[in-house]
Amino acid sequence: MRKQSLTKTMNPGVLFLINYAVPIIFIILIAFAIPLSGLSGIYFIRELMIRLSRNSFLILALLIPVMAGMGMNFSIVLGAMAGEIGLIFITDWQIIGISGMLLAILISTPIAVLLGYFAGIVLNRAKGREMVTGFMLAFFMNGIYQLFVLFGMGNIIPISNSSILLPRGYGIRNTINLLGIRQVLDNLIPLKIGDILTPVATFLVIATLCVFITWFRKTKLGQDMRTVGQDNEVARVSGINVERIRVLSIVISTVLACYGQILFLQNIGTMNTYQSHEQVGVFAIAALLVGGASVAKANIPNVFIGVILFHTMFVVAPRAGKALMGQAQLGEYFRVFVSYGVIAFSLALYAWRKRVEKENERKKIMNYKKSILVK
Amino acid sequence: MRKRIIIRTALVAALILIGIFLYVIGKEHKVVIDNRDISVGDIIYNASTTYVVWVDNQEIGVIKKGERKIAKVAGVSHKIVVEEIKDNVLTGERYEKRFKLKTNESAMVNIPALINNANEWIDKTK
Amino acid sequence: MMKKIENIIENFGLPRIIIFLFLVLLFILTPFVGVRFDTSINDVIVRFGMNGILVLSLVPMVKSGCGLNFGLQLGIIAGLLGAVISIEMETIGFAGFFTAVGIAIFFAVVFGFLYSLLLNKVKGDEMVVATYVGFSSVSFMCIMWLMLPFKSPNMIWAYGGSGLRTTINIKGYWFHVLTDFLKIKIGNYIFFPTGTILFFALLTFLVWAFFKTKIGAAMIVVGSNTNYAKSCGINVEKMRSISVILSTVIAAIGIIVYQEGFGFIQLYTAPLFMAFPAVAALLLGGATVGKASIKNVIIGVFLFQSILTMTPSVVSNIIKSDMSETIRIILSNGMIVYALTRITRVRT
Amino acid sequence: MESKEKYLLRMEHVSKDFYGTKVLKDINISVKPGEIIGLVGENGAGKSTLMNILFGNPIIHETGGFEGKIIFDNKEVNFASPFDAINAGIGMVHQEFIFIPGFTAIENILLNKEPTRYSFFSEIFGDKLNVLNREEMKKRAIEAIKILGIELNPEIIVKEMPVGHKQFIEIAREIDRKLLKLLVLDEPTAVLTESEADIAMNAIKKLAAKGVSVIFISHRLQEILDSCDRIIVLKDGSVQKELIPSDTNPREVAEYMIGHELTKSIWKSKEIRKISETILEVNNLWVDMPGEQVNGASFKVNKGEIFGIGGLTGQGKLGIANGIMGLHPAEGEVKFKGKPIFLNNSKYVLEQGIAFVSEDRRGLGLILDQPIFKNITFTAMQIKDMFLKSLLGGLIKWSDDKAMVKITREYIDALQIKCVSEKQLARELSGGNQQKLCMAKVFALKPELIFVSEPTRGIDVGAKSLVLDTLRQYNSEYGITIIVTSSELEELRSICERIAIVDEGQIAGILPSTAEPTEFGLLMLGIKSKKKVTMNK
Repeated sequence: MRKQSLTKTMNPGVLFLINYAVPIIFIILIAFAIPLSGLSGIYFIRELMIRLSRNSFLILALLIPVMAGMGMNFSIVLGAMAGEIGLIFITDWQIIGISGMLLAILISTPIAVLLGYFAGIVLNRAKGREMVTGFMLAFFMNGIYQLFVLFGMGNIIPISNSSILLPRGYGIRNTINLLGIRQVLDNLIPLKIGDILTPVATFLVIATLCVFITWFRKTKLGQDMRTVGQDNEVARVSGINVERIRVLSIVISTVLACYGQILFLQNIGTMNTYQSHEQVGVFAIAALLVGGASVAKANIPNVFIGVILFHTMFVVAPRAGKALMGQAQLGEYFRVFVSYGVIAFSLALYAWRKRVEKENERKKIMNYKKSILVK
Repeated sequence: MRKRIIIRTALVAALILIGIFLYVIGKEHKVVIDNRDISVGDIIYNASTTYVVWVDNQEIGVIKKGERKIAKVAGVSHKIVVEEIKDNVLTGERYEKRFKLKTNESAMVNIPALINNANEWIDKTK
Repeated sequence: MMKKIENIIENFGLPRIIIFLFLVLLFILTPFVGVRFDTSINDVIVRFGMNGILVLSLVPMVKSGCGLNFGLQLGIIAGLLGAVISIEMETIGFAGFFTAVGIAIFFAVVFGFLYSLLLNKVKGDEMVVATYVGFSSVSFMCIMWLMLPFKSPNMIWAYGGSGLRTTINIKGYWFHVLTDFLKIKIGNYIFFPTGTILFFALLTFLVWAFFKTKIGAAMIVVGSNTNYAKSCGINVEKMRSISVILSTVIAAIGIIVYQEGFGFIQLYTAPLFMAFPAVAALLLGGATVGKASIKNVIIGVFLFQSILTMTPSVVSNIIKSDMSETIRIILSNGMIVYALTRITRVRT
Repeated sequence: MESKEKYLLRMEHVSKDFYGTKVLKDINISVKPGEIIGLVGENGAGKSTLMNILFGNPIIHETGGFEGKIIFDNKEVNFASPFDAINAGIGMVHQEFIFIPGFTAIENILLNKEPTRYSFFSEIFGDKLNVLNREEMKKRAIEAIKILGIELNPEIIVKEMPVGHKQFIEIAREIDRKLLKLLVLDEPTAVLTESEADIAMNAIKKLAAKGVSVIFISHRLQEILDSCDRIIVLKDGSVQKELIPSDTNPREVAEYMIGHELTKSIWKSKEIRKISETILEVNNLWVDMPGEQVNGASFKVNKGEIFGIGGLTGQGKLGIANGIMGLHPAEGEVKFKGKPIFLNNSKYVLEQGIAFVSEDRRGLGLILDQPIFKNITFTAMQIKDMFLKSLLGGLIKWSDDKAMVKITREYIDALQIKCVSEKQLARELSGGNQQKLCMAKVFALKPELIFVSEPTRGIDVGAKSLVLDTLRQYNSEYGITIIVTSSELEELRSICERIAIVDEGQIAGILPSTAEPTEFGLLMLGIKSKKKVTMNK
């Protein structure tokens, strides 16, 4: 049987390795994949540029719930749905250009708030299981969304523009063309570096969000969230309304996700009415974790490192797969595997680390006791 | 506290107004541009030559006689410019007109009428 | 009176009641919308036999306190491996079926063991980790299906393209070997898949028996009160491992039985979401994250499969479009969310 | 009237009963501004209940409030919740830390009291959107720390601090409250070294000098004697005595705390035992049991004796049994029947013939949702392979319910367990019968040594004596060695030959149960010997 010690704490070096295992592995993977893919630097940078502008916002939306100790918010999918509903409406009304996009944001915000509030309440009833619950909630709401869009729209909710309706006369088509607002934000302030078109305006928006988040951390609400995140009970006895704070964090995250999705789709230019939102949560979270974040700690650098590493993989994987096996399909599967694997892996790592650190804490106390009692 | 209520109500009102405003300036309109003969009462304007057309400073393209092109524009007030073109050279014969469209209105512009300054150069339909 | 009703709802769970009433409604409606009642009943029985074992596979892990096995796909993959290899070996009929099962069990034990090592490291967060272990293993196998050197012409793409097909027809191998075993025909529309049901019954009995043994008893205690188990000198981790392996093995067998009835082996992303319906069925049968019994399995599978078979036929006959998919999503996932939000309330 | 004016707090005729049992009887306490009151008492003397009443702890209201009245600051008060108490100017420092390890000292000291700066967003989304005023926070934190008079960098994260300092953070948090009038300290020095404790005491005196009254609960009598203006000794829910430190001594305090009246049934040896060999030898045992740490306890137990382990709650007496049984990480040397046994391995220990009746009956002792017969036989089945039919040549070990039921019936009769049938769920039994169930479970193992923790906690008088008698009987008839751990000294003295008193995780001393109660009291109060007292004086 193993001899266990009351006082021998775990080697901090090992702990560090555990903390950053995911990014490290990723960097190694990429180091191998890039040469295999044989992509030109310029193409590569263009791709990254697009993906940064497209995905960063959604991932940033994850930060605040982490702060409030609710882990990775799988229910940002709800926000994405809200955003899509907004887009459906403006396409129906044929509002185009930047004003169309803004209007979509305006419409979808209240929806996002409501959904976020609902999600928050549900997650409060599943303390300690926020993630798996949020994840299932996303699936559940996907059903509700279908009910609403596939059967409600054109029936209960009037849709005038027949071009987005299914032939049967109600329900929205599987794909909606967002020509009206396609890349309106990206091209708002056109700037060409070399022959790479940089979506300046989009980056400005993302920057603003970063500023907002940094500022938010400094507010009383931010502080309360950090407190709740660190220890529910202490927060409660010091008079903080834990439940409310937790709900708020989810609401904010959902609303941000909603904007994120609109941003995302304006770049893509078409919307898969029933699929676009499904993977939002998974990819955003995977990216954030790849960026070196954990369930309990995530900051802005994590987001950008994550996007770069994760999407580099996305860009090179298919090519590398082709080069390796003569099948792009392979790379396709590989990157899906990676996204899921990363989440599984880092969640497991974190859960394990939590235990080790708790033990270490106890052991520190024992050490202290010994130091003062043993003479 | 009172201050707060005022600010918040103001904000909500503002948002609603912005919403309406966006709706109006973002609304997409169809503008059909004909270069065809048109009879107004007993006068007949004949489409004789080819024109280049701009709507809101965006080029719609060359319209030969008897042809029609469709422009999609957003917002309320618009400007249409037509210039005569002979063997691929702009003659400098420029005609400019401004027009407004209500939401969910679309317009039909007739170039011969337009260059002859007839009132019926434009026909707005719901 | 009011109190009583509240109690019933509290005990039985509102969503369960709603679903149950919904089902009753469906059955009442069948004749009016011109759906054959007997055929639908028959479908229910057949699907019951096909899916029962998959749901049963969840029980050991719940009992040992590892929660709902959202990593069910791991077992399914083991099953798929068994199936394809048995076909590669050109084994036919019962022989083929049991070769498949045998090989599947071997893989399931290996996978299950590794899986359990992981789950023991993440006590408390099993479910979310399990979910993604399930997903990633499926997507990993997608790669494997492409690369594994299978030869059998019935499985690889006829022309061009290497790797296995997305769906493999098992007619001529072990299609319906169980279903047709002692099959009883009633009229032209109804038949009773005796073999399948018997096989399900057998496994159910084995599971029940297992929990009457020393190890089984210990496992239950680990699940219901870990500290007590510790104080009795039970090796908690070991018990959990055994339960996980058991679950995985049963799941592997389950999927083979499913294919046997279905007629096809579905590879690649097909297993991705197979865990959720199974879990939903179990919960529908009255199980919770912390408690599950054979009874829950049987009731659950019956209710769940009835709904799956009835909704498309009935509902789409009423409103002239197929809502069944949407309803399925809402029902199964709603059921799971409900269960997840309940447990903590019980605990605190 | 004006004579009463000079009191900050007056508790008049305060009584409280939980479900019929009186825990506080007509308490009268008054505290002057700037006065330090030492509150001393055994477990269950009513200290905590009294404080709960003062703080309007919800438990009090849920159990039907209390009698008598509390006048604080010349107003009669009955706080609905601790927050009201805090707003009224009463602060509390708990024994267990209540702060955020990941935050800096500053953030912790001003937890949820942070000063903020105006930001426009607050107009839209409410005050919580105002920005923290870090400078102001730092200023206030430093002020508070200065009053404490310790060297402590407010910028560092509390997790990184030496354990000793953490306690100060909490005191500082209370000091920071501008309207603090009364501060209650519950065992604040428990985790502090001698020197740190001195610093803390000085800080408290400084506070008092500033006019803040202090109620100081501690088991370290020396500290109380050194720093309090008055000592109030609680016993069995009533004020036993008020003492002035200058004209009393530890012995007197201990006397009042433990009380004089002799127990009805002190242990009497049936026949003078010949010194039999040692069965259990514990050397320098360390156990990491949260709240009941053991820090190097050493003692010997003779074969066939009933050995008592006593001491105040939180001092570690419970940790000893739990540690040896492998329920909490332990370190040290334990010899059973002369040969050393491995720690941290319950199975092994049980197999050696050592069994444990846990203090946590419902948590550790029983599986509440299982029938009685399962509860009694389960451990024996797992450890000793009893009640098993082996099928297929031992390949399958099938549980033999018949045998289980049979043995269960025997124990039900032997221990007079009141139940409908052996199939009844453990949950449905009364506390007393649940305890008997736990004992039956242990006896079924046929052990040589039994640890019994808090055997009579929360069970009615009738059952109490029955449980104790059963222990005596099994000890005398089967010669099982029994080690009883209990917070009730009287109980220990009634069944044990010798009693060890645990203080701060170590054995303060071992006395025959015939010794003077006061002697035990002194040990509990952390006074090892006369010499040490005088030395500290």
